[in-house]
Amino acid sequence: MSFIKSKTIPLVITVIVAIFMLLEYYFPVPGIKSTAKTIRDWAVIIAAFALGLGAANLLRIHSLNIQRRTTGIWPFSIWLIFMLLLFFVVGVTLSIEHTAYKWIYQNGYLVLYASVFSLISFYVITSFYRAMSIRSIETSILIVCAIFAMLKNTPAAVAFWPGFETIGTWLLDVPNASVHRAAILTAAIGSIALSIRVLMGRERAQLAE
Amino acid sequence: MVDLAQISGIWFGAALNIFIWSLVFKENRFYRFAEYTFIALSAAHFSVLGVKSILTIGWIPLSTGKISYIIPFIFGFLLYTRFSEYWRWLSHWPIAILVGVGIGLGIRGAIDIQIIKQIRATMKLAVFANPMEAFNNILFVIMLISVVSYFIFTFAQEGTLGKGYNYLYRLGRLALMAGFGIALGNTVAVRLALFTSRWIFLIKDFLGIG
Amino acid sequence: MFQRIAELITLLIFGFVMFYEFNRASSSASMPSIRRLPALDAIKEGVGRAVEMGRPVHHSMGQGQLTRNAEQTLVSASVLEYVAGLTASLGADLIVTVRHPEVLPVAQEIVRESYLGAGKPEAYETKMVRYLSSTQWSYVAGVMGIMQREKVAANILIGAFFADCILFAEAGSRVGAIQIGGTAGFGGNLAFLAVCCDYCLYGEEIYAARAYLTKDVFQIGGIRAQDICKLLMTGLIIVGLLLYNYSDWLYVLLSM
Amino acid sequence: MTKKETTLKDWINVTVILQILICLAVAIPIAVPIGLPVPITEYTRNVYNIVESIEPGSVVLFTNEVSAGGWGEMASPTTAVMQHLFKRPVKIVFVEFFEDSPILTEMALDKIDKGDKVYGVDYVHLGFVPGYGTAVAMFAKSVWTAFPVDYHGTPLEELPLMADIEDASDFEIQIEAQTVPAVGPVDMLQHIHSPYEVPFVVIATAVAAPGHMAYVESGDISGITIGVKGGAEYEILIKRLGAGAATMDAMSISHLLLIIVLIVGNIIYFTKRRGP
Repeated sequence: MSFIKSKTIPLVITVIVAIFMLLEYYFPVPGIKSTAKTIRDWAVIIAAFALGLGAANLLRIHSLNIQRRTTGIWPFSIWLIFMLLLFFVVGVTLSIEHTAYKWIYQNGYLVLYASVFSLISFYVITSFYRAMSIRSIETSILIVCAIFAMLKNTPAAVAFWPGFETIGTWLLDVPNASVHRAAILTAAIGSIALSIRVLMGRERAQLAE
Repeated sequence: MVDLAQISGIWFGAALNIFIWSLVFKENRFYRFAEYTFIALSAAHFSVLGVKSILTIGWIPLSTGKISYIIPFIFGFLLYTRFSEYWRWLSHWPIAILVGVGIGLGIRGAIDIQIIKQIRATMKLAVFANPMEAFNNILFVIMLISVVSYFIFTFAQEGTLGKGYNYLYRLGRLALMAGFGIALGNTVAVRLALFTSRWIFLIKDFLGIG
Repeated sequence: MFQRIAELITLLIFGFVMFYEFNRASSSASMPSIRRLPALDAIKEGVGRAVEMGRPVHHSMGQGQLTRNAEQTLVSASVLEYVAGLTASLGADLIVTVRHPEVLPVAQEIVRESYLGAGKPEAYETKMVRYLSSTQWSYVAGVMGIMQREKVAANILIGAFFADCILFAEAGSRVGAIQIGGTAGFGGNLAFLAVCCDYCLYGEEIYAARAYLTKDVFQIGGIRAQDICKLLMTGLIIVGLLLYNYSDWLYVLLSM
Repeated sequence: MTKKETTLKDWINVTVILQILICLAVAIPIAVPIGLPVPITEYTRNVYNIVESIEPGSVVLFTNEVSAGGWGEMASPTTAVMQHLFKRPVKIVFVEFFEDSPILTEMALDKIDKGDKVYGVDYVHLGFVPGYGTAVAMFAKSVWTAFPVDYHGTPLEELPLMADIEDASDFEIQIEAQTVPAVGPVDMLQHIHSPYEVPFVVIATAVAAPGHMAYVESGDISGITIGVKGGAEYEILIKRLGAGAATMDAMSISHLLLIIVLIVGNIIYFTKRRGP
């Protein structure tokens, strides 16, 4: 029993599944390909089942809030649970093509999505004002490069002096492309190395070890 | 003709938009309302999509005779064993499948595009072309190597070799900062573009100016 | 087909180097030390400060899934093990926020086991690990709300982050939290993280986190293997560059 | 609960002033357009030339992975490139690999002038297939497996355009608009461009563009338009002004504001440090 319960079996499963993904790519034989595709479909289904865990966690935390009457939050928790259940029931029973679902999707979800995303602009300007914590020649390079990159994106500035465009494009094509390529290369090596460590059973964070 | 659904939608949307933006002054009840609405809507939306994909990818093949599709259903339910103290070890198994797929696909994707193609492209830079291009290409290679050396962790930094490495490391840091600056400057444009589109919504659609 | 073979050979070389270094790590007594990563040292300071101020520590699992950006999510999980161990032993409150539901059981398990391991199972609470819906921006909205309401003292953002990182980092600095960031994705997002955070891990540095935090010989062997691969690559680039510019036949071969 | 007294001084500080300034810098030019000049960059012109030189009669694959939140920036370039395609004698297949995107494609299709192009014969909208990168690979291998029906539920057998299309090699060129991290150019390069040798053009956001430059430089990405500015330029090239051109004033002024803030912020920092 202790063997079945141990963390060896999950590791073996991980390795087998990963090897199938790799075999499919390097040795695309029909049998392997169809097996790998089936496994990927399974993964999508399992991930979909996990959504239930998420919803359960939300409901649990917010019903705790309501039970304990957490100051300033519990009425909102009621609202959250209400909206969650309402939107879910509408979506499942009436389908997501229904007008009611679409109305709340477009005027609620999409608007909130864009509003939160656009909050960034407020923070960009304050972070620019406070600028950097590392104060040195490095920061100066960063600031100068940022200014030239921004000037390139300012249509009026480029119309004023086309040289801003040339400098900005050169920065993008040479130093930027170079640094990015180096970063892509090293990060890829890091991620492959980490993946190999997982497959060797040396990195088992997913099993809480 | 005034379309009630559309008008009410714009008012609802504008209110939520302003509630969210009120966070920049202070966390407040209106923000909290919008935040909780958003979490509820998005969790519900994804749950609906999840139910749909379980039906289309899982249930339909299963009901048409692909018995093997019973397996993901079993593994899916195993996720829920974590609520039982005795059976919770079983919940590691479905996670193991997901991690296996993620790791496998990750390795696969990284090598060609992120490593081989990038190395090949760097090798193909002309170093003896016309002076301007040669300068650019040599600068490109030097910056690339210095940034790579910044990411070397375990080699001793002593002796002549270590001294050389230290110079490269420092150059790499500077190059990295230049890269950050350029990326930062370029990022600003997209953030502002999004912000601008919200203002177009507020000014043109909601207030009707312009 | 030729291309796939080249990829496979690259992968096998990597695998071989890793394997060799692991073996060497288990046999030799002295392993090289890792260059200092101040961001990871700062975690302890952050948790300590949270204890002093009686305010919670926030750890984000990032925007990565288990099937996509899996490596970065696992890095975040490794760091969480360390953070949860610290909060358990030092007695700080911990808030872990999760975007993707399949990451939720992983995070819960890690926190639970860490509190068990520290001998304080009673300190573990359900509401420590919170799922905040699957959309990128609703997750952000939720995290910002939590940070400001609960006045977090330390904010640990290591994992897969995208455009959202500036919002996390700025919301954190509003409440005066120590911010420790890091993500492997490069570009403007990492740049903002670097600017807004007190400490930041750039790009590949995050993959060294586990080795650095655990000081485990095998892990350090793994990092060493990574370094060797990078040196091999640099060598390859230089040799290729010279040959390409000097010799005609390689020019033809590479232009194919 | 004790209520804390909030005075005017608590509210008005540098942060708030800056945030009001950025709002004004954007809002005023939108309400009152100024008409600052917009020069055209090489990247945008290059994409224009690529679209202009597609062989008449060939099929273009247009993939859209823009999220709802990203549409603000991407509406202008995406619509402009689509409009250009509709002006040319080519056939177009629209596909999405991200769940938000099909609605956005439809919104863009509603806005543009389709000329005499007929649905099903000259263009087709296949819709969304879940699975991100995996779905891209499946689509590239067999279009018909990935999509038994199109976005509107019509079986592919009933669409004459789809009769000639089997896998990704049947497309002359791929154009992709993308904002989401989940799926994007890397997947396309890996599953479509590299195995099937389909030329690849990207409509990128300004934030993603620097990351793509390494691929542009290595030739894997043949053309790229960058952000809303690229969109405004493209609108000028195809002589059909739209959302992009309208935001350019706001972009100019807010960028200049940010540059000033960055400089002033640093000067203040240095003088403070020098001071007592």
